[in-house]
Amino acid sequence: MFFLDILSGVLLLVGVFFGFTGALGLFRFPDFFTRVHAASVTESIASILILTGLMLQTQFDLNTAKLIFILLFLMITSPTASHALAKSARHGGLLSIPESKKKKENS
Amino acid sequence: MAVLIDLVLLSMLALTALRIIFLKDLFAVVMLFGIYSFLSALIFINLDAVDVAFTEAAVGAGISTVLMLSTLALTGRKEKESKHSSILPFLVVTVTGAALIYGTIDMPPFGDANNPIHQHVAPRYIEQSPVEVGLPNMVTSVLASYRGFDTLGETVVVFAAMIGVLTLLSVRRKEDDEAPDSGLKSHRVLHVVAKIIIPFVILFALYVQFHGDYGPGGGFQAGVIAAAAIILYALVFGLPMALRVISPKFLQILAPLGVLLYASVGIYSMFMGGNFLDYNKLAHDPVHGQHYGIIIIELGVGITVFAVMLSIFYAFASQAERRNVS
Amino acid sequence: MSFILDYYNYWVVVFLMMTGFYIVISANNLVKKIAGLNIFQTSVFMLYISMGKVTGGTAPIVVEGVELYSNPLPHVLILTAIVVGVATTSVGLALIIRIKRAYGTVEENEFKNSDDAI
Amino acid sequence: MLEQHLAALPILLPLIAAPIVLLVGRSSLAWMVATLVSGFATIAAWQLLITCLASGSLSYAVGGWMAPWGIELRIDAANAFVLLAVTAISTLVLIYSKDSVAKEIESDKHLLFYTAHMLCLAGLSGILVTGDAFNLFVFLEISSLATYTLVSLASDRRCLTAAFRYLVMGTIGATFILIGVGMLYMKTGTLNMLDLSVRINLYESSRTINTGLAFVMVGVGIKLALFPLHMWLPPAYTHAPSAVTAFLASTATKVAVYVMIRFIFTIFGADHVFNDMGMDLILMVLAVVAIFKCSYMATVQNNVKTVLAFSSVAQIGYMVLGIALVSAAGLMAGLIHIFNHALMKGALFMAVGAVFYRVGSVNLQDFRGLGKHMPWTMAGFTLAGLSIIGVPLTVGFISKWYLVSAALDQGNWLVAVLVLLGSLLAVVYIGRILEAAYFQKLPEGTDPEQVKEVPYLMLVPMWILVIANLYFGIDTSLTTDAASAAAQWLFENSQTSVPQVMEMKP
Repeated sequence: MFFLDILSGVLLLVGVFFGFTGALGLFRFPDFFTRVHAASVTESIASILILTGLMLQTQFDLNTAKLIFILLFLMITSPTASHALAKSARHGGLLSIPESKKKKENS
Repeated sequence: MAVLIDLVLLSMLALTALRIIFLKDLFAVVMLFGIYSFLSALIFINLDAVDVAFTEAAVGAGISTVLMLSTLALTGRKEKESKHSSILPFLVVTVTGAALIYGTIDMPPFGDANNPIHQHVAPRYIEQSPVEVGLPNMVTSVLASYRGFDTLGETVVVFAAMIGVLTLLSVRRKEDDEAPDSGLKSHRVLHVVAKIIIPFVILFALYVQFHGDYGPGGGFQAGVIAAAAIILYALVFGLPMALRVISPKFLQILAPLGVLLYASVGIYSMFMGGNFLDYNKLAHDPVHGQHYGIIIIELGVGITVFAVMLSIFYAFASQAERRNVS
Repeated sequence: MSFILDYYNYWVVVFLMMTGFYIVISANNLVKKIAGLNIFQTSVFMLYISMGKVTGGTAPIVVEGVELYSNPLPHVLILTAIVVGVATTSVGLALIIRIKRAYGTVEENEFKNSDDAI
Repeated sequence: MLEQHLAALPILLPLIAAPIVLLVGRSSLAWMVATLVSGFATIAAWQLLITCLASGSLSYAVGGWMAPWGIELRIDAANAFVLLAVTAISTLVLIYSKDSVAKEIESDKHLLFYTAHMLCLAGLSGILVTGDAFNLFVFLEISSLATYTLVSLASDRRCLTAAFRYLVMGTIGATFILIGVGMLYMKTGTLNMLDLSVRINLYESSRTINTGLAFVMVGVGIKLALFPLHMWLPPAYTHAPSAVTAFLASTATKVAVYVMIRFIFTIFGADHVFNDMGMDLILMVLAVVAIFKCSYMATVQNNVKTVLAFSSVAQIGYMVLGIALVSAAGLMAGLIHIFNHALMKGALFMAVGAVFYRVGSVNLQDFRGLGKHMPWTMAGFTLAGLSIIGVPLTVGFISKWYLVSAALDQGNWLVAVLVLLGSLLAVVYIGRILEAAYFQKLPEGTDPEQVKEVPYLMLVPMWILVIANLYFGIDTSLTTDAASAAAQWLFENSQTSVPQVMEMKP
């Protein structure tokens, strides 16, 4: 069991690290699209790592199954949400920084 | 460790609340309010109130935020600068806060098992309810049986909210309006994902409804989740489609029926010789009677909450539609 | 130190309550008022849940081998209160939509001016 | 079976009727169901009052769980008395509302109106009957939500802002009550009112309990429109539909006064609240200021509904004054005034609603010449108005009489004089309206054919209340018996600190 605990600890720590970088990116990146990108990509990997780490902490019973379900749903919903956000922004006419620069030069 | 988590969460809450005061962008205010609700749900979990956390996440962060956003869509997202002074409110708040702090000094210490509230009344719920009511989840036992009258009142409050909202905003259903421009029409990905997810959400609602006796959950949470599934459908495929699936008229019949289902359990127990809502009289074995009673009233709560939440959403969303058309 | 550990939770909760209360009475925009009202109420819920906690206890769902449970009664009360809160919120927001339609604004001082006193 | 469940009936009947009313689908049918149910609730309340006068108090354990574990309904003379007033007024208002609502509210909202009315009645009865402090909060919210709905049903847009202000203030009040009850619960571990009073008395003095008391008082103060917290009331009463105003003005604030009495006398104990905390002085000052400030405000208003709304705040001052005198006689005067004021304001607002029905607005100048064209309505208004002033042979006189004599009992000359001076202001604001009605001509350009007497369904309930105003002003045995029994019961149990110690074994 000791080995599993270590592994789970490592997974959790790495997951937290990714979560943290995602939050940092959300604050530091210059425009909307890069921010969404930072948040969504790191969120996916962080949730995989953290939930796997948690699974290793269980007794491999019903709780593990529940965690697997949560992971599955997160894998489906969170990229979809990011996609919808970015697409709506695009439809709403929001431009990324290089594009708006180009537009400025053209006009 | 729990104290540390508690401290971190509480300071995040304080920051969120303070930020809200000074924000002028109402969209951000509402999003921060959603975050506030989620954070408090986390605190509730940390303080062992899993049922409450569940409800707060579903209601505070879910339904309330959705309703506020749809209001913002109609009222505009900027708060205007106002010149009136904020000294008087600040004074009122300081005095009230000082009174509360004064009151805390004599409070029983946080988390001490010898506090009066852990010594009186509650021990019976903890020790006897698994025997008397026969359910492992004490919160459900107390909610549905010992304080079942409160829960009836709660269901009626929800019903009253529907009456209020329907009085103020009427849902208009336009049959001839065939190709509505609402919904996220071009979002193919969303359509596919929503179609996959919605059945599972409804399944989960049923699980929460009937598993509430054994784990966190119950009629209220289940009703909100089921309503959320239909709300998701309405958001992705457009309100007219959702209105076609479940019509507002149907919901207006469903909601009172849920209340009546709850009350009829009480009336039935009166005919069986007990007091109102005395589930012991519902079957020969009192514990079985409790079981039947709780399942039926939770179903009543679930039905009412589902119908009410959905019709409130319909009412709000159809206002936005109306504005889009005009 | 133990004094602080015993009460810090209540103090923070009081601070949160007062923040919410301040938003309610000072905000000029009605939507913000309702958001403040919700924050106020949510903080009161935290007061109740805090008092139900027993250090070292677990959630009040019977598990074999666990003796110490937190108090279920405050949880029940707050479940009810949350529902009451959302009911009030929805009616309040519906009123705001109607006010917007009738007055064209949701800023308190603006529609106050557009009617006679009272 | 009915006797056994008598205590629960006043809540259950309207509570179950509310969803049924929504389901019946037709306005006239809904009206009939609502009126009948309200009538049955009145009969139940009457039975309860008789039972309580004969045998003290009744207790009903909902769900079969004994207090303090379950929720207990507890009825004594005090709440049975107020309950009778509330249910009776509700029935009369419902009879009255058939025509009034048809005129003032769009036809597709009639069902919602009757449902909301039933919910409001259920909430008010619940507040009165319950013996559990948290259950009281739940019913308070039912009645409040229904009230916001009812107020916002009017066609004037100003009802919306009035309802919103009411909603914000009401929710703040309810949340304050929630905080206060939470603090009591924290110190005692119980929510049952009797159990609370026993356990509060175990503490000599506790800051937490005192703060809890302060918060409950402020919260209830908002709900009953105690003087500086009354600002929500005049707009709400002015812009609500007439039938709604008639119902709310004569019940909602009265129930809040009852809650205050219950918290002071049953839960905290009069001794603690008044002697240790000095609340009597605060309440007395606020009450006296309310009487004068709001009576004065009433004299300068143009809208007659606003006049009566400010008058309501002033009259609440008299009730609170009775409580603040800290004697059984004062409490009795307060309780009598709760009942009597319900009769007066019910009749007055019904008369004003009748004027609105014919004339279409209720400003002072619209009352000109109505004495001739709507004789019955204005005669009713006059009699009820005299009652507000406190003319002998009306109930207003009885209230003032008991209040003044309670003040004199304590040698409190100042209060007695102030009460009488307050009545003079009532002469002014009622007099202005009567002057317009009887000594001025119908304004030019109004068709006299249009301005005629209202339908019987509106006149009859109004006149029942007017006659009740006179009857209870002459034969006071019922009101004084009930009120003095209630006051004695509350006061003695509150003095001896431990009412009936309940069996605490599981």
